[in-house]
Amino acid sequence: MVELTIDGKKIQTNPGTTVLEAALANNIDIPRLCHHPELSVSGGCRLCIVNVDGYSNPTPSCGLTCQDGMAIETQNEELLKSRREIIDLFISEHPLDCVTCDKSGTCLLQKYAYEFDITKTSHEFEISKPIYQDDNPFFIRDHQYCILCGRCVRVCDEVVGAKAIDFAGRGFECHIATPFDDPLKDSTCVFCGNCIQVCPTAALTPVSRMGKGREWELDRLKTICGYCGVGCQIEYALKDGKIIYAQSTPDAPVNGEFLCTKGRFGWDFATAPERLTSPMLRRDVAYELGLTSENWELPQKSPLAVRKPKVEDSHIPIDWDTALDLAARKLSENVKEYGPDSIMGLASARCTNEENYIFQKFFRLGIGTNNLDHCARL
Amino acid sequence: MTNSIAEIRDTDCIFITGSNTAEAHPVISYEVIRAVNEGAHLIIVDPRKIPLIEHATLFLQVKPGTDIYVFLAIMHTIIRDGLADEAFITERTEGFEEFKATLEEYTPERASLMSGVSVEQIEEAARIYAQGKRKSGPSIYDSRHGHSSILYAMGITQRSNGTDMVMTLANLAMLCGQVGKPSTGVNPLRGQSNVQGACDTGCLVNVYPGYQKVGDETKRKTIAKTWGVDELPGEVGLTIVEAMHAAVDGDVRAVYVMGENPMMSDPNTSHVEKALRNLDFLVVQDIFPSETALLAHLILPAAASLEKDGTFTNTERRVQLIQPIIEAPGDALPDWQITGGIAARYDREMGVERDKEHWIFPSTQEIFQELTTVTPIYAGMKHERLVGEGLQWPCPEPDHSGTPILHKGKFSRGLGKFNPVLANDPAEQPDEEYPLILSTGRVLYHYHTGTMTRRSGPLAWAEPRGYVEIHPEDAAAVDVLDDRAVVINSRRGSVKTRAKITENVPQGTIFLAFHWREAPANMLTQDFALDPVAKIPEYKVCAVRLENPRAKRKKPELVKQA
Amino acid sequence: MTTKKPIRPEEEVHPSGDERYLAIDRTMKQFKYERDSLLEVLNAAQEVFGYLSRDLLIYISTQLKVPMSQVYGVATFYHLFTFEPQGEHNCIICKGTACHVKGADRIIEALSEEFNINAGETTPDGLFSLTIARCLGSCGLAPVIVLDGQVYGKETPEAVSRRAAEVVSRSKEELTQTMEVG
Amino acid sequence: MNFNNLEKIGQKELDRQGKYKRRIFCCTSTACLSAGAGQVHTSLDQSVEACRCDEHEAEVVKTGCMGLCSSGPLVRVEEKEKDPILYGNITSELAQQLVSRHVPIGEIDDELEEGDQDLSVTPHDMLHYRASLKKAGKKSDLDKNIISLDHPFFSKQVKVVLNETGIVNPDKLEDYLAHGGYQALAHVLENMTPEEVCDEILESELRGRGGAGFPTGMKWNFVRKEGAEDKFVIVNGDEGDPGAYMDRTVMEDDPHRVLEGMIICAYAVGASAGYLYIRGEYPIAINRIRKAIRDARRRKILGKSVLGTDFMFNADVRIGAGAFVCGEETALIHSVEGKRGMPRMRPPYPSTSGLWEAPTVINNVETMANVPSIINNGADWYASIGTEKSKGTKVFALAGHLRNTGLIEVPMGITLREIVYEIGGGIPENRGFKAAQTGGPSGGCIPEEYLDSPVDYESLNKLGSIMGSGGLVIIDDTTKMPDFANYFMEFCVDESCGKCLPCRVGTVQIGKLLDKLIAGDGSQEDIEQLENLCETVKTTSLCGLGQSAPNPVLSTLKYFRNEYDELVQQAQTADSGLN
Repeated sequence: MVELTIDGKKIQTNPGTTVLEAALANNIDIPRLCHHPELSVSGGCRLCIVNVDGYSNPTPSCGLTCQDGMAIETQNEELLKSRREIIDLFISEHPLDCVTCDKSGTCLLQKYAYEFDITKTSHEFEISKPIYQDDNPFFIRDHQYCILCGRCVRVCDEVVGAKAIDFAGRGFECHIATPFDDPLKDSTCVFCGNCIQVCPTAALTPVSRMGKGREWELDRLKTICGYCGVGCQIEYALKDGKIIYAQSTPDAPVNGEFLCTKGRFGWDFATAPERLTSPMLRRDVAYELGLTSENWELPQKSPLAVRKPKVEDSHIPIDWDTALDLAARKLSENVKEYGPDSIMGLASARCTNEENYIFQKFFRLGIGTNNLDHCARL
Repeated sequence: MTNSIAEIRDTDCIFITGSNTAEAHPVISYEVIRAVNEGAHLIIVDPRKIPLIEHATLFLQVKPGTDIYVFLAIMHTIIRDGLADEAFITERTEGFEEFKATLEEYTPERASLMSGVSVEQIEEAARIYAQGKRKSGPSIYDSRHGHSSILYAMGITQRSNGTDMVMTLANLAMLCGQVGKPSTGVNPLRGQSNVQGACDTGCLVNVYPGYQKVGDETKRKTIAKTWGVDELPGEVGLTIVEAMHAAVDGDVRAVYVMGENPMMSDPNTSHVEKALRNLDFLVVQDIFPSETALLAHLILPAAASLEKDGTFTNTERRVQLIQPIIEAPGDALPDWQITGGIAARYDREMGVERDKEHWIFPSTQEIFQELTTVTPIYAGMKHERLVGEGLQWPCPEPDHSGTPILHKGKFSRGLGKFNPVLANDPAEQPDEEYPLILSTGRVLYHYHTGTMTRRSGPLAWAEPRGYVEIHPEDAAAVDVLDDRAVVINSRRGSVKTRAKITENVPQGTIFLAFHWREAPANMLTQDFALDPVAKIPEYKVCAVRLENPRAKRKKPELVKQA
Repeated sequence: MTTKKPIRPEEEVHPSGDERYLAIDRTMKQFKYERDSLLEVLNAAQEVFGYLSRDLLIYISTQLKVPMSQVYGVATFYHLFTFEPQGEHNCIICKGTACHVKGADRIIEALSEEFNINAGETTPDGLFSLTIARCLGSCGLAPVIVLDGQVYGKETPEAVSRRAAEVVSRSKEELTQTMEVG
Repeated sequence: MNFNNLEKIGQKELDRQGKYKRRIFCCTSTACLSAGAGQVHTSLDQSVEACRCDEHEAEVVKTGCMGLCSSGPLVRVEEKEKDPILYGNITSELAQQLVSRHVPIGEIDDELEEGDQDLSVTPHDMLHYRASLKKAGKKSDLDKNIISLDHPFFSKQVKVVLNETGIVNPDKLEDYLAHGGYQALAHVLENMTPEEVCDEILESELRGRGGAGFPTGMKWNFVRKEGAEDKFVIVNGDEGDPGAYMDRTVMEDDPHRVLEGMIICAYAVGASAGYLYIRGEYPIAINRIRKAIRDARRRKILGKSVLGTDFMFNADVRIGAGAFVCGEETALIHSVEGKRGMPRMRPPYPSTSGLWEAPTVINNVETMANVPSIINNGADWYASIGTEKSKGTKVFALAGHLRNTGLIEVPMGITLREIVYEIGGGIPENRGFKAAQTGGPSGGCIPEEYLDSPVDYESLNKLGSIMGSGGLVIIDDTTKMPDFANYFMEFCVDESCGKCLPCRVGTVQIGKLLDKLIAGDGSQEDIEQLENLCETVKTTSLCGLGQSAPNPVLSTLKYFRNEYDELVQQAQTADSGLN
């Protein structure tokens, strides 16, 4: 255990903890932009500077390891003035068009500008990197909002391992770039969107979200991803019952702040026009049952060989009662004639435990067979 | 998984085999990458140059189907060099001597010959894994004997000897005492959101919920009693591949499919189609008119997971709550309501008198309640307890906090048993007529049979069409050009797709994902040799031949001349 | 008796057939293809090719197994690397403190005017590049310029313009002559 | 210990040199080369050859910098039992005159035959040469090229680091050995423990010559005490300050001295490998250091067994590619690792986690070059030079509006006035002194009233400047200080790495304010904002570059505020005039 004082408060913490972590754990908030708890330390934004007894200059708390007897001051006139000046410099190259910005409400720079009561820069406004890249349907990159905190570069390198982007150029011309500033698709980018997740400003924005609603108008609901078996928790932001974008939240038990491309961007299938919206009966069965007057025969050609098969061509919509009755009747007829083992049930690795439970119970208790499987092996 | 995903980050040595983690389980690969960045060793055994090898310290590129020799040789080396965890073997396991004897013949030299991996690499892998060595930085565990974890997936199991493969990895972990502790274990990465849960709830031919064997009369009787009957079927049923054979033979006559697409996911598609067409009644319950649904007599519209509540169990046995985010379209209903409705009506048809509550539940909460009464590993759970972080089974009591690590201190069966395994070669070997090996699997942007992901705008943009990965030499042999059409033939059928010429696959092997309905990989795969225990088809190895469609007309002449 | 000559394995030439790649290969070999030799390899490449082309950077990235993004990031960080071919003639103006106080800016202005380009640019005909150096370390001779490798000290704007115009016009003449002959 | 062999080699070389009646040293450092020293050297060589006198009458020697760069090319003639004579502004023509003045012409005209193998010129040329030599001897006007060595430019200097520059041939290890080279290393390996070496350096109170002035011995001790398996030594030769070329000169003219210091350092801290990071703009330095490393390897001064002991050390060159920020040690480490030269937060300091996260000593070239002399003469000797807190000497690149410019080495504590008016010979063209700029873009301008301040770390800091790596530019009263400050700010804008905000954006905004003031659009508020902004950038920047970037502005604001005020007044007058 290491003991130090932060703002006069005696604090005990584990060795190796940074001053910022120790302060946050003790409800002492320190402004910060480039720091992210899941990523390595950068120390570039200079906002989290604190005074340390015995140090001549203020030091960023994000990279400062707690040491026994350290005395830290996180708030004073000088520090506030410096932080204010830093935010002032940040917005000297960052448009303050918060009124139309999608990120407004969750933008960290906006938050600090508000907290320091800065309405406009006292410097000459000049955008250092007026680059706008909308080369893919996942997210756009609007560099004029980029504050070069480098979180995206670090997440891409340290967590995702794709290393698709890095800092390019230097000084005022420094910007985040793919090789040769090419479209993302030509880089090693895997479109996981974790860079959007960690981006504190509107520099990275999901395409699906653009112009679709203000942050405070959105409903937020969490569920578990329906794709692979990792079981990531995803938070969906909705407006008027429609998903606007997906992200994860630090409290997600398995995935923390990170997701993959399918989880983050692959939710739009749910509203695809091909979704089944009513029970459908094959036309030949419907004819047999007198539900349609046209006779029809199942084509010999495999459905796989048809380029864009339409279910309406082979099936007609019916109501639920008819459908469920028919299913029950057909299954019972078979059981009566050929016994329960003439029936096979395929449960689903994509349905819930409750659904699979009911399904297997139906087969075992209702029908009386163990011909019951799902694609665990496939 | 015997251990939890969060533990991967602290692992000293990660051993991945048969898993393209970065594409099939990206979020787990993040943990692996973070461990490697902290100084962990990463050993990968795979026929393909998967993306994760960029981060690996050792990449053992095996010829398809020969990895078993490498695993056995690794264990041979471990015993030979005295790296085995003797104390663990004595205290916690049985059957070691017998097992040890079988390893005698599997020398690294033999494995090298079979697999094409160098002896040095095999021995190096053995040393690193056994001792849980690190590349750099301190271990949070024992600095002399670090913790090693095995991650694997379908590359190991979708084989005619899949069970052997899994047992081999279990033997390896026990041999080194790398099990029952944090950041160790044998960890299968499961492919679908609730594949673990579907197994847990008993949707398998041989077990009732909670892995209670169908042949275990006591347990079966207990369940029967809970369900209000005297007896339940006690014979092992037919697995899906077996059922398809039975359907062709006319023994299986009706199939009820809930949210599956065997027309794309099952081996030997032509045979599957024949089976499905032969049925008296096929009912498919799904969210999209899948290829299987198009053959069905009746299609029932289901709600997607985004539209309903309930629980999913993930690969680390964590049971988590899901909740509806959006409304289901049209008349679509959650599957539990549809199945319940059919079941209730079925009882009526059969003249069975039963309480309606057997099938018609007011909410998923009540279903879960009942589920826990017959599933001992879930016994202590309730929806309310799952809010937030969920619980990892076994969770037998209402105040039990779940089990992040299995086999801690004691194996579930008591002593861990070493199961001697002999190397078996894949059932279908390449020959003159079909000289190449086809391996199937997944790509990053798509999921399973593609019904969902191929209807997602961004994902379809990123990977719009199917392709087969071919080694440049193999492509040159039949004059196939990059990004041009190629036909793949096997004894079961043929598929036309686009060639992607890459050295990511070894010479002699081609790779085709099974997401593409226009190029269905399972047209080619074989369904005659299943794993004798798990009945898994051998998706990872089948013999194929490439053909250049442009040369089709000329080819016979050339052959004659030759 | 004939003595057997040791057979030296043929060095593999880059697919483009450009033998200059061999020089880069040699540098990489010298550093055992270590990733951290990136800067050295880029220096060597710049020396051999005069500038870093896209293909060249991709080649170095694959050979050294350094992510392309990082290669690009490093190459754009250091001022000595250029991504465009340099002009046939190159004039480097020292802008060190000593040269600055002795009027280097006026020389730059004069040349910019003469050739209608900014510092760091090359004329459209590819004949002349104007480069700025931070300090050539010949402060005793300030202001200093380097024209085609030749150092000139204690220079005046007029003299430099004249000298530069001379070499460029000579090249232009040669060019027209060859065109006439051709 | 096979140092005895080396001593023998040195002695042999000394004997060889002793045979010559006179030796003609031609400076071939960058400054003289740019003034035409290349041709001068060829001319000297050919002329001596053309004399056809006895072999031991004269030897032409290529050397490094002789200091007075403004009078280059420089040639020094050393004749036995005579005072050396230094000539300045030599041309190839004057070189002929010089040779005919000092070297007797042999009487062997007739023997010149076709195909004489020993000659590097054709007999025809040779005859031509001899003829012109004889003619030249008659009308020698060389006297005006003689530079008095009693000149304060030389007499005020104290040579430690530059002890052999201009004397030894930098390409010849033998010459360095003849001048006592590698004796310090031998002594250290034979008689001292690593701890003793560190203590010796600590006692000498040598401080880092890269600018910050951290005690070198302390730095070494930090690394020595680290228990790591791998440790590294980096010599920083990335001299980025415009107007500074001390390190280049030392590397070019006495590469073995740098190498010797580096090896001693490696022994003292327990490092087994090291890198010399040299600016890409210094091709001659790179080549000479590379040659020095090759020669040292051949003589087993580097390698698995240094001088036959079981101490192992290898050195290699890394070339920078034009980034001033790489002078910062963590940025330098990144650059050596082949990455973008962006600094990182400290701690951890390189002494605990440096190159490839191993403990690393980073010292600048001049610091390392001091080490052999300290070992040879003892810490007490070194500590006797200089002031209380700043010991030893400092090399400066003296430039700007002065009569004599060039490379000088002066004891710490010398006053600026002595440097400007005695060594530098005062301001030419009857102009007045305005300021002395030290420390380049990180330093500040010192006005006339402080000319009598001693030059050492503390007093320069007190004046708002820094010692820096040794650029010393004198400006006369024609220079406008806001312009001058702006020049440095432009430099910093260009060289900012872009990692931390204050430096990336702050320097740009400082530049904008300066532009505005200089253009006559400024107000008093702008000056205040300028001051504020400078303070912010100074206190909040990540690395030394940003922290010191405002110094030129702050120091000019402090001492030449009136010039800024004038700009504002002019602006106001212009405004009212318009209205």
